[in-house]
Amino acid sequence: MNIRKTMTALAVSTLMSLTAAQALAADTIKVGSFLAVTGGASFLGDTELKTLQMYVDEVNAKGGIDGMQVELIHYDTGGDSKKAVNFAKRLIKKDQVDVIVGGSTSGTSMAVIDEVESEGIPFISLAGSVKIVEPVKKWVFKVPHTDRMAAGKIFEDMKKRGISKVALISGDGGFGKSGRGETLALAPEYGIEIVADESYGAKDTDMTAQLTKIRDTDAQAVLNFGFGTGPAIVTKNVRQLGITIPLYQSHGVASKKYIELAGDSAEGVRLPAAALLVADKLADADPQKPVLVAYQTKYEAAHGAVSTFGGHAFDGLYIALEAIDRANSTDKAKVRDEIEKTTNFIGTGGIFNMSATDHLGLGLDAFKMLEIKNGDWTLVE
Amino acid sequence: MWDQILQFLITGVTVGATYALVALGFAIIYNASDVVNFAQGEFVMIGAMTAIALSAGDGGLPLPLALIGAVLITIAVGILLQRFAIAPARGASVVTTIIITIGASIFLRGVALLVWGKDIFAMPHFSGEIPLHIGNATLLPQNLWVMGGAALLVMGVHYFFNHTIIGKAILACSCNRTAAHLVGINVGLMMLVAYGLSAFLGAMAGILVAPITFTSYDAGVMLGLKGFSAAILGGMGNPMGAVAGGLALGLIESLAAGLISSGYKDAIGFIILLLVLFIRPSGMFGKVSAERV
Amino acid sequence: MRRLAGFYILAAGVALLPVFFPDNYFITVVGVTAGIHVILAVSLNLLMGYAGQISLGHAAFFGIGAYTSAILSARYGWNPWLAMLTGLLLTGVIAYFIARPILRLKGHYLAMATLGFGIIINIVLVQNGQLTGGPDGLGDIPSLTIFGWEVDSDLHWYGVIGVAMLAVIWLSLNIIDSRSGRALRALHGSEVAAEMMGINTTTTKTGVFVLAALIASFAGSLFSHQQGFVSPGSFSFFFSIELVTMVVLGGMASTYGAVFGAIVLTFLPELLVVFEDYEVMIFGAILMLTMIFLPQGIFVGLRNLAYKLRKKNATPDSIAGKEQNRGTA
Amino acid sequence: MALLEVKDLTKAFGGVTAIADLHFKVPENKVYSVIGPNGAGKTTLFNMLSGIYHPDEGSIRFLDQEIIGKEPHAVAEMGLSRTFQNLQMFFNMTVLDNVLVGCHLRTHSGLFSAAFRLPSVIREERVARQWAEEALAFCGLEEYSRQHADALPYGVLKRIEIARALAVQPKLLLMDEPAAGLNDTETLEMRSLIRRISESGITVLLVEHNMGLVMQVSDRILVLDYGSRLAEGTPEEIQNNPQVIEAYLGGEVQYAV
Repeated sequence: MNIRKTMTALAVSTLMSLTAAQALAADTIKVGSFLAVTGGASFLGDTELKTLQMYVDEVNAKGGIDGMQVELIHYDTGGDSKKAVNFAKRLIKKDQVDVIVGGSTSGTSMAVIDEVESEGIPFISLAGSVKIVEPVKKWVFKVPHTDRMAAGKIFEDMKKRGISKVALISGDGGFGKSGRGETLALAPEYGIEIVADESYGAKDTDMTAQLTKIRDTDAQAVLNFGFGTGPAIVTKNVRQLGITIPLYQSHGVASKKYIELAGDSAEGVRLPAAALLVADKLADADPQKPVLVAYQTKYEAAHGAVSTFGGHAFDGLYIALEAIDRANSTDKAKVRDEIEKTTNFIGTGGIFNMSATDHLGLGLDAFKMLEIKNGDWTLVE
Repeated sequence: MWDQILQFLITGVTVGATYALVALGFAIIYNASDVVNFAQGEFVMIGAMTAIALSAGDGGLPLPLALIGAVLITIAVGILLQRFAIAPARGASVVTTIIITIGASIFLRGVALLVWGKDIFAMPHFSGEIPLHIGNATLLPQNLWVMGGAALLVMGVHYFFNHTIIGKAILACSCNRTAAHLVGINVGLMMLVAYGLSAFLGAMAGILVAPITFTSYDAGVMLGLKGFSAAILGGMGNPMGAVAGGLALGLIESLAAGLISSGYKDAIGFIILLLVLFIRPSGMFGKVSAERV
Repeated sequence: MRRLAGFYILAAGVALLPVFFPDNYFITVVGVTAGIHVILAVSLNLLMGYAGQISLGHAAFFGIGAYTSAILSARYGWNPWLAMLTGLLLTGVIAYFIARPILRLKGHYLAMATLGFGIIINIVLVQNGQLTGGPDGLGDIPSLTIFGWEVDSDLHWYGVIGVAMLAVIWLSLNIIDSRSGRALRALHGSEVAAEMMGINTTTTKTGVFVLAALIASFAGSLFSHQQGFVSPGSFSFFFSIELVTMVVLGGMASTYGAVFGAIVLTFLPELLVVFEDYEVMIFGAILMLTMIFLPQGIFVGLRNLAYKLRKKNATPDSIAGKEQNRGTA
Repeated sequence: MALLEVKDLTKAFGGVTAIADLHFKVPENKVYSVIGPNGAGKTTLFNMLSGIYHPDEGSIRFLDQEIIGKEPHAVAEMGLSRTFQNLQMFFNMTVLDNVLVGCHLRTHSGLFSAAFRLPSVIREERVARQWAEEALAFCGLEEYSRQHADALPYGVLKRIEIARALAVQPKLLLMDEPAAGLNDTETLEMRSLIRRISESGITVLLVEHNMGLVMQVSDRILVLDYGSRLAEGTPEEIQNNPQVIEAYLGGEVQYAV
């Protein structure tokens, strides 16, 4: 191999990208995105990216927004917040995007807040943590339900079933840790006592040790906050250990993959999730149904089973594009104002009503409580 | 209490058996070529992923055939790794070979990403999922597969190195390459055998645990790290030490998670590893090498 | 003058680039990251390249510096400089206490021990959420102020990091070409012989370990204030390995090699993003092939090649100052 | 008074006795040689004298101070330097830098002043360089000064090790087989070098297999056999000692002097 030649080529391409930085301008709408397409959170970023690409193509095929084509510029953070900051800067400075829709994980979203606030560019985050929009930041919005909402929804359901003692087990990634924090904080409000608080690593292969401890408490239910392989292994281990009390998962497992991995052990597991997972089971009168079915049909035709995460990308993209449409310009301040005025936007995650004090705009009702029965999602009444 | 501890032990031995197989792979390659192969975890991943890929779908092979195919493919990867990445860099310094094997592991992960995507895959249990009970503790038939499989493989490797000509020839290469060459051992071939054997162990580990742990393109990273830790804990270059190190690490993690703190179980594992090294700088069963001056 | 010729060329480059590209992403954003990586790689090279003590846990010290600065300035409103100083102090103490037991180990055992240390620190960062913000990280870290001048734009940061980086390179070059630097290299060449020359190898190893840790901690504090946000992922063992890769890819036991390796490995992923799904595979392949064909590292390998092609009696001194770096055995 | 005095020295490695109850005195300003068949414990003895190994029993007094328990660098500080049977070169450095390391104890600038390259450091560097060049010149190595150690022939490396040890300005120099692997011309050069070292006032303790060389340069000789003292005396006495002749299977020491 000729290393020198390769190095020359690299040097040339660097120079080219240095000079070709400021080209293109006003005749396209540039949507920037940084997603965890690889790494531990890739099941978020991957489906988000596919959704963004699919719908940007669709918008363009239909003639764009106000006659302008939409261009998607995206980078893979691998879930690394340091990369996220640099890619956010790259999107803002080099690519000069009009709006950013991205940030698969809470960590990467939180990391760029400083940058988007000081640069003044609308940013719609696709991550869960409530801290992203609380306290409200001028330029920062988010579309997924928060982990606090998930905990609240779960506690509501537990109370209905007369459960007051809960064993908590969570992954030690951002999602699990943040969910754990919200759960612990929220439990007293619902009169629920957390009798065990265990955790596991993202790549752990066996949680029976933690669950054995939980088995020997007087918990009436097990709650697991986490995503990836962890929750599926927890589910299997729970059954293996003969734990019969109800198992609750978080919205982190809201994809068919979870049922596939956990198999029979997933029977009876409950979790809060967006209506997307049960689109076909909704009442026909439900205003969300057409949106959900359309998204599901389109996504599944191209990429296989939907997850709610891709839905968030759909919501974020359309909230941004509709705001640009309403603003009749890509002026960042105007677009920001229009995003904040989003009302009655029917998305996959729920019906959004944003305001100056609420940059999420979803209520607890946006979550449905689901139970897994016969290998499929069912709505809990 | 004792039921709990029994359960922790079962968990620890299962996890430890996996670590042990990975660590054994580390030890074999280290013995044969003085290289710490940081791509060892990737063998585990490739074994499991190819097994699943070969058996998947309607046109898939029956499981036993798929497993054999997966093992053969992984062995081929191991041999290719030796031939095209390790052999050309003979005589390079320790850190250079570390970076080469890290590069190889990233490369293999990259290829796996292209071939199989980012999805997580499950593999059917070999003998169902009905738990067996020992008192209040439970274990799955697959746990037995892992423990039994690992035990057989370890014994096989022991026999191979102590009672077969090829095994002894590999040991000879590790003691003194030049001398081995002089007595007519085909050193190059022995290296290939060692890497092939190491890949075989990795693949077997991957296949045995995949039904319990699932797998994905990046599943090898953590297993590689834990396997390396186990090999060091036991004493680099001592195959049976590696096995002991693996079991010890698995048990430490499981007991730490159960009795102390699940959040800090990995930290506790590493702290114990450090303490062992502070007391015995060559691991539990490593040879203390005296420097000749 | 000739001793530092390479340094002056580098300094001129660092100073001139923003004149031509004042607001270019690759200069003022990636350049700043590269600068921080250079500081880290140069410090690791002192320990690993020169003194021959491999460390797979260098990111831990980077993290201790970054988090001390972040926690004290963001949570407790300390002056960033005071926070940085505290970070240095804390790093120094920790490094000093682990140096002795850890540096008794050799080769792969040392690699494992440092790796383990790095992972333990990372777990502590992840698990102590109430202090560190946990895996989601910690934000709202104030920027630095230098005599009333607030460092608040990318270009400003480019200047600050650029100066810090050059200072660290200068220190490293000075150290290597001194009594202490020779002691480090002697230690690498033969520990017994170094001892017989009167070098206390234990304190020398401890010294360079602490020094490298302090520089990493300094880089961490800068990073923390520059990013305004820290999360444990930036200080994981993957980053430690990346740092080792920088040093080795550039060429061990060469300050310029470390600089070169850090810059290449910072820009490479930025350029490889266009390959999307192929990025991981290509990166791995580049790493492997480079080390197979240039086992001494790109910078050192090519320099030695150039040196060989020239007259036999020319010394490497005439190509890159007074650096010593052949034989990385 | 003896410069070095060894008493009742014993060292065993896992049951095998390498040195047993050894005693001898090295007088100042002489060349004192230790000979014995392979495995007689010569290198083990050197390693104990220089603080690398710690003996099981006995005492080693150098300049009337106990060496045992001291680290090698502390022993070096007392004025003892050595060369090695298996070369211990700093192959990652130039020849000059190798010898400059030898000046470590004669210079004092620390990490901090070096990092900022204070004027004192520059001054000290200049002096140290001069010392190193003197040591190189003494061993006839001026021409190699700027070359890298890893590219030089064995004979030259042997002499560089000596130059490096001399740069320490030792009172006692331990030389472990300086002529091993050298050709005849190089051996002759080595002989004259050892003589010049001795003449310059440095006491030499020599381990060597080349009996011709030993007999020519030594003032006194100690013969070791299986770690024990077999004989001690002047070269003439040793050559005529029947026990020594026996141990060497007769005749082997019958070199013409």
